[in-house]
Amino acid sequence: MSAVTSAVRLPQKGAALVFLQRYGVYLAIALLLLFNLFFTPNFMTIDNFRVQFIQVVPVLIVALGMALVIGTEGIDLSVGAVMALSAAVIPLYIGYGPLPAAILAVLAGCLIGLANGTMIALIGVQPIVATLSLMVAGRGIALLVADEQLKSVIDPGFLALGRGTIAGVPYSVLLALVLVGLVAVLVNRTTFGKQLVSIGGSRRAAELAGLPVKRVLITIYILTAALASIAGIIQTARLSASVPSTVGNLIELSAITAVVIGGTPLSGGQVKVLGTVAGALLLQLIAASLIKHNVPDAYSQITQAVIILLAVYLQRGKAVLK
Amino acid sequence: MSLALEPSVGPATTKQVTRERIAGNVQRYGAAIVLGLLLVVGSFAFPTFPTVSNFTNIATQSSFLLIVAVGMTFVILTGGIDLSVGSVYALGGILAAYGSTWGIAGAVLLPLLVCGTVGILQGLLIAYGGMAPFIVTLAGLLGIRGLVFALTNEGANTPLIKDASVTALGQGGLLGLRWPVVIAVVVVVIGSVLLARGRGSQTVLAVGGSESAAVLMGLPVARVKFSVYVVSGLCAGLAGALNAAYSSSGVPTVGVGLELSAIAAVVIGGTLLTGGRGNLIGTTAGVLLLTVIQNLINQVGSLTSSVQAVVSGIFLAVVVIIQTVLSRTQRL
Amino acid sequence: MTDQLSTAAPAPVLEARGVGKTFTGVAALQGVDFTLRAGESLALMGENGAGKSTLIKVLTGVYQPDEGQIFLHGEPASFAKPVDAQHAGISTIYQEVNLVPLMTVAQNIFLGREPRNRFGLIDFRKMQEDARALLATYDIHVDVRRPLRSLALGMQQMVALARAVSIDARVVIMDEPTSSLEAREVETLFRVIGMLRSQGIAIVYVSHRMDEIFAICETVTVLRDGKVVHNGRLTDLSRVELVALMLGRSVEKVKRGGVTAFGEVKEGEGEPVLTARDLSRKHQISGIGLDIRPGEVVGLGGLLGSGRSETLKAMAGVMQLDEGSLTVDGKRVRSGSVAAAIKAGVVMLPEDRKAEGIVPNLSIRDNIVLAALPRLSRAGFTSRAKQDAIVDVFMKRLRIKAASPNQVVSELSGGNQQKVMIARWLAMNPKVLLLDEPTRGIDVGAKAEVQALINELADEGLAIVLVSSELEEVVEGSARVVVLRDGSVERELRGSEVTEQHLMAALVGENHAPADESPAEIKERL
Amino acid sequence: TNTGTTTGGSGGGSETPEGTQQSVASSEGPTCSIEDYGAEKIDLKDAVVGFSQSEKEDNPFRIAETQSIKDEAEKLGVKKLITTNAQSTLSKQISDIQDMISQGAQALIVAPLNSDGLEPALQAARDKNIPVITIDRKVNATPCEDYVTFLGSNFVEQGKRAADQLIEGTGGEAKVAILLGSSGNAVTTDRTKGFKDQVAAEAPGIEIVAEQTGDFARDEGQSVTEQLLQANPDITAIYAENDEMGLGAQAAIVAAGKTPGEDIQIYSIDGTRNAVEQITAGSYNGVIESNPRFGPLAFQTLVDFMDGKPVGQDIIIADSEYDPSNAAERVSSAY
Ligand SMILES: Nc1ncnc2c1ncn2[C@@H]1O[C@H](COP(=O)(O)OP(=O)(O)OP(=O)(O)O)[C@@H](O)[C@H]1O
Ligand SMILES: Nc1ncnc2c1ncn2[C@@H]1O[C@H](COP(=O)(O)OP(=O)(O)OP(=O)(O)O)[C@@H](O)[C@H]1O
Ligand SMILES: [Mg+2]
Ligand SMILES: [Mg+2]
Repeated sequence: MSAVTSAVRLPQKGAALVFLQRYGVYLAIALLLLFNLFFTPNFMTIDNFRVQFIQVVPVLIVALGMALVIGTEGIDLSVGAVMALSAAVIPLYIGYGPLPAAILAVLAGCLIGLANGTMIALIGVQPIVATLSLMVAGRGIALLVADEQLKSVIDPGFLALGRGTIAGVPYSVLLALVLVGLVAVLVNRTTFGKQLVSIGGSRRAAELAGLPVKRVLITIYILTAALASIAGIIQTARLSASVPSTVGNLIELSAITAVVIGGTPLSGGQVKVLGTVAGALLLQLIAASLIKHNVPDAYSQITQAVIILLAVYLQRGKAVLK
Repeated sequence: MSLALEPSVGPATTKQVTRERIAGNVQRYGAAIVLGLLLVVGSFAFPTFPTVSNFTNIATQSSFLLIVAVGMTFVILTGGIDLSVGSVYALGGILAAYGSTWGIAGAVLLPLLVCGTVGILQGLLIAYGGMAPFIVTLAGLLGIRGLVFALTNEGANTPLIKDASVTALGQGGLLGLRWPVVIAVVVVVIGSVLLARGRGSQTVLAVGGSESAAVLMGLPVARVKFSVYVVSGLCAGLAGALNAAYSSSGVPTVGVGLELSAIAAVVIGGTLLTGGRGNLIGTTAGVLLLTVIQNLINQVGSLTSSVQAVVSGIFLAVVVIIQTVLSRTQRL
Repeated sequence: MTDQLSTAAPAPVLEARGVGKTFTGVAALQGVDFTLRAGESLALMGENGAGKSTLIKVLTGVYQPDEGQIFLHGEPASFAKPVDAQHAGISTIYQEVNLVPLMTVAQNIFLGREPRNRFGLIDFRKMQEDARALLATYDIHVDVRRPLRSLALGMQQMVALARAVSIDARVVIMDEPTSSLEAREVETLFRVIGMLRSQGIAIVYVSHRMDEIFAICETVTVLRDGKVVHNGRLTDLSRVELVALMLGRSVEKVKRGGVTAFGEVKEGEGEPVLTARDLSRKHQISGIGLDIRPGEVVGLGGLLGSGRSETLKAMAGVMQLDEGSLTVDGKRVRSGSVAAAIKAGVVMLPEDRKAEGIVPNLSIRDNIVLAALPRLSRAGFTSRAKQDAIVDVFMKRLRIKAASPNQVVSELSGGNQQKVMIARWLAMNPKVLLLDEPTRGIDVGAKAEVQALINELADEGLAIVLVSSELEEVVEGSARVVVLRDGSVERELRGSEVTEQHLMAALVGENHAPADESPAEIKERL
Repeated sequence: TNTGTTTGGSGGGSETPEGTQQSVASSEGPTCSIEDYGAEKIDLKDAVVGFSQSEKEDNPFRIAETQSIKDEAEKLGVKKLITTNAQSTLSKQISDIQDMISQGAQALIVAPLNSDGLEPALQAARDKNIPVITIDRKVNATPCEDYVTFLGSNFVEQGKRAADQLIEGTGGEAKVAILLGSSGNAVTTDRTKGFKDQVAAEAPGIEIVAEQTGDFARDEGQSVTEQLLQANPDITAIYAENDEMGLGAQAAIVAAGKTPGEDIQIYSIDGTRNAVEQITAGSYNGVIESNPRFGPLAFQTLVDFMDGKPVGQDIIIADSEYDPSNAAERVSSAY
């Protein structure tokens, strides 16, 4: 169905609109910054930006994976559960040191990715239900692994991931930057990246071109799970506690929103890595602005909804027709 | 000689057609088949399962989700999605409670009016504004829940329903079935007739099957896309109102995560998420499957919430896998 | 010329004046004047990418013109949506089949105007009967309850045609309706067109097949690079002149080319590179055996639905086989795996470009290198330089008309998309090339080039299987022709037997064609 | 420790340390007897008892609560205890209760998810005259008619006591940020009301500069606090409506380079071991307990009820509190 995009196009737009379409998110970010510059005390400080960057990291990393999945015309609702599972695994193995624990946590997360990928690529289950079932089961497994307990993690080496900095830049932010770079290279510079968007663009054509469609799909769900696991690890380090019950709750919605606001269409066939970063930042800034102005929850939700609609409205036309 | 001029239709065409038809039915009723199996297994495993009171419970519990899922089926058939139904459901409940001061008419019409308007707004943005359904209705999910909290003083107030005729709408019934069940059945029947043979039903399928083809064929694509979101808003509002009548109060926190249950039910029921194919019998079976799974977990009666989550997740996976494999026979 | 016409001619039904349409960077139409008169049948001609489809889409409300004005019966008209044009009595068959694959044949035909019973509900029984009856008038006998996608592409196109002409219209526009039809369907189509014309319905006809144009059209409008370069009666032009107008070259230059651009064809020698034995799949093909030698072009003949496409798909690993074996250079190839087939050197150009060929959102470059990518990469990293080298070669060799290799492939004209597909497979350096309708939708110039290319590739030692619904192409291009019927091999034509007469006779199941019958006569009988 | 982790909470395990038992603070007012309610007398030993938990057992409070019910049922030798979990979904709680009734439950202990909306479930119990004991959250219905009795804390009172602690700790001068629980949750509403009313009444010097929801979750509490501290660097105290958010706030304070407990004081409600330990460590200021161990009291009430004794319709339990003076000695009673 995605193959028909060409047949119907929205009417051509003026240059200003084309600009808005392409740079809608960035414009929204700029406007929000401007607003905060004038109306929010203590906003334009380094410390504040450090806080914003630290907070955006988990959503951003999850959104990177989500962008890959969406690029194949899929979706992954289980990312929050994967974060919970990796968080749950950390305290079990932290005695062996932070690195082995982190590796095992990522591996555990990847198992969920493998299950997703198998159901979707080999059996042909629709991604939204396949990952929904693992979203439900995954968090349950995480809680069982954690013995339904919340555990404090006090290994200093591990906590450094949440708190340490290099030249004022937190480790977690650096790690996120590296991951952004890796994903960008993966998407734009590798065979795998091209195969990914081809599958999203036309799965049938990709199959007939002899691409290893199933392998690529499974790998992508595993990658997404790996990224979510890393987000879970970072979150655990930041909280200095493994909280499988709440970590990553509803993060799938934030991640999908970030990806879509960033200009990646849900119909697949494209992955916008930088746009995804911008989308995540925009969500973070919206949340920060609302909290700092002490907007009550009810109105804060309404405002978020309106801003998201506006940001996407600006760039509509890009991803409209399936 | 004239025989040779008949088009060459390949060997065994009629057999193939029969096969396709059987496979089509298996897919159409895949969820119902799995449901049947589950009912049989459940009946053998738990003596307290196959009782009239239990089945009545299952019916009542399913009715609200079913009404929501009917609207969702229409949306998904066009290749769209409606994430706002959970919030609209809560809104419908609150408004039914507020409206109940004007009796049953107020309790039903106020939610339908407002939730229909929500559907209209979303439909406008999607069908005429060219925005992606996912984002519009995600904003609806957030914004409407915000509205619900704003209407109830951050959720602190729960408007109650005192009018007896309104509570009777939730609690009373016909032939041993509660009104919500009766209404859900009516909604499914009307929906099925509309979907199978109603004006615009073919356009719904065509839009989901190939939107650009539908546009080029001159079908009223925008109007149909718009309509399904209105239908979904109305269904979610109606379900919310009935639920409020059932529980005599408009609780601001109900319906969280309802959209996922509804989507799951629709997809398990054999509707393609990309649109173009599906039916309400499947959706009904999908809803019942979800409820029966929960019911069976409760029959065990000693699982902790984590184990319950694992069991229901795996159950869901197994069900969709079976459903997918059954329907795969039809792939060309 | 135009003046002469207008004196006696009936009033124009549909007109365009000064129409311009620019896509990002590409001027698809510039100052186009176009006139269609009642009862006229007009050929719209031009190279791939000349702007024919764009003009049609502007005329029917799919696109809004950037400049210029459309007139309907002399009144200014503007169609915001295709449906407006339909209501105004303009019915269109677009270049790519635009029906809904999941819905049944009957549903597709009556979409938007379903018959209803007295309760206002759709009357499916009547719908199916009407559909069956309608198709029967065009000699199409399919189960109208089947989903459209289960039909072969040509059959789908006939359904689209039936739908279009069954709408009460004053103007019927057909954008390459015959590209996947073979002779018999084309005959049917012509009959339909004759009926339409006798009812005074005006027709716009786009095709790259010269025969057809001269057979059914009176007037012609020629587009080149988005501009109208000629307007007039078709009888005033010779074929060569028309081609010259389209290509913008001198008549002499064009004359040097023949009917088809195939040179001498010869049967391959030596060991077969590909051996297929007993290829079978329930309900589709049974017991098909083929030997293809290096350097030869083997044609596959057959009527619509005879299983030609299926045979190619079986050999390309697209289709899982129930039985049978495929060996390439003596090595057995696993069935049902495209990757295995490609690895063995067997590649296929699929028939349905839109659904199975292009990846619409990717650039021309990415589409061309899609299959070859692993070879053009080091350790999984793509090399732009290596890609550009290949892309460059093929864009030049196949004369792909595009703003740049970065242009998104879905923005290309149909013919150019086809060339991109061919380039994708040539870039693989295959041993066996399976071509399913390779010249479908390709303009005369490019067609000649593709045909010459097929020749050239065979000369270079490539083994080629050619499926084409144009008999001429099969006969002139192939050294021998294997004729399929009902999914199994009916006959093989070799050497002097490779003529249109024999082929046509074999198609309908006569083993020995009377030598004295001309193709035209056989066509007549059909 | 060398493993790098500490385990919070005993999970309400089988060993119930002395002094953790719930005690009744007040039970004045009307009572309810089995005749008043109209139930059938049963012996718990051959009875099926149903327990409907409201939220997932993924936090110390819920774990301890469910465990305590299970332990007590076992101790009393109840024939069958059916447990269900509504997973924060109101309609599921209604179904759970109905399901348990059709499975033959003869008495029900319900931890309501919400004060309103359980009507159909209570109605189903009423139809079969099954006694319902509600714990920890009160439903808006008529005791001894729609249900037998309510056992639990007074959440408004908890908020008020937290305010008292905070007023004392800060000397009545502070800029306070409130970390609210989930929106639409009665507990949130009550704990906010108790706190704000008390502050308004008792401490004019205390200014509430922000109130934002942290959804009862640690990570949310941490993120929100980080934002608030940036926007209002002069915050001197935090009132968190549960311990988890308080602990999140603590981490945020550390990250902001301030000393929790000193630069910024933290008060919260629940009494989980993690929070109480922080008081002993000096980086947390006060915790009001909300005792989850309802098992003994709930079953005692049920037994009394079945024995024909009148039981209070509104049994409020005594919650203790932790502050730097008693935390070290009483940390073992935290859950
Ligand atoms: N949606 C689009 N976006 C950008 N460019 C387009 C688009 N559609 C067509 N074009 C360009 O406009 C030109 C005319 O294309 P058109 O499809 O009208 O050609 P055509 O004459 O129908 O060719 P063919 O015979 O191959 O079908 C081509 O250069 C094509 O690349
Ligand atoms: N008239 C018809 N009625 C029903 N099914 C048909 C008809 N024609 C073709 N088919 C279906 O199409 C398939 C065979 O088509 P196939 O593509 O192999 O034919 P082909 O010889 O390649 O013709 P073409 O080149 O036009 O596609 C079969 O699966 C057959 O069922
Ligand atoms: Mg064209
Ligand atoms: Mg074919």
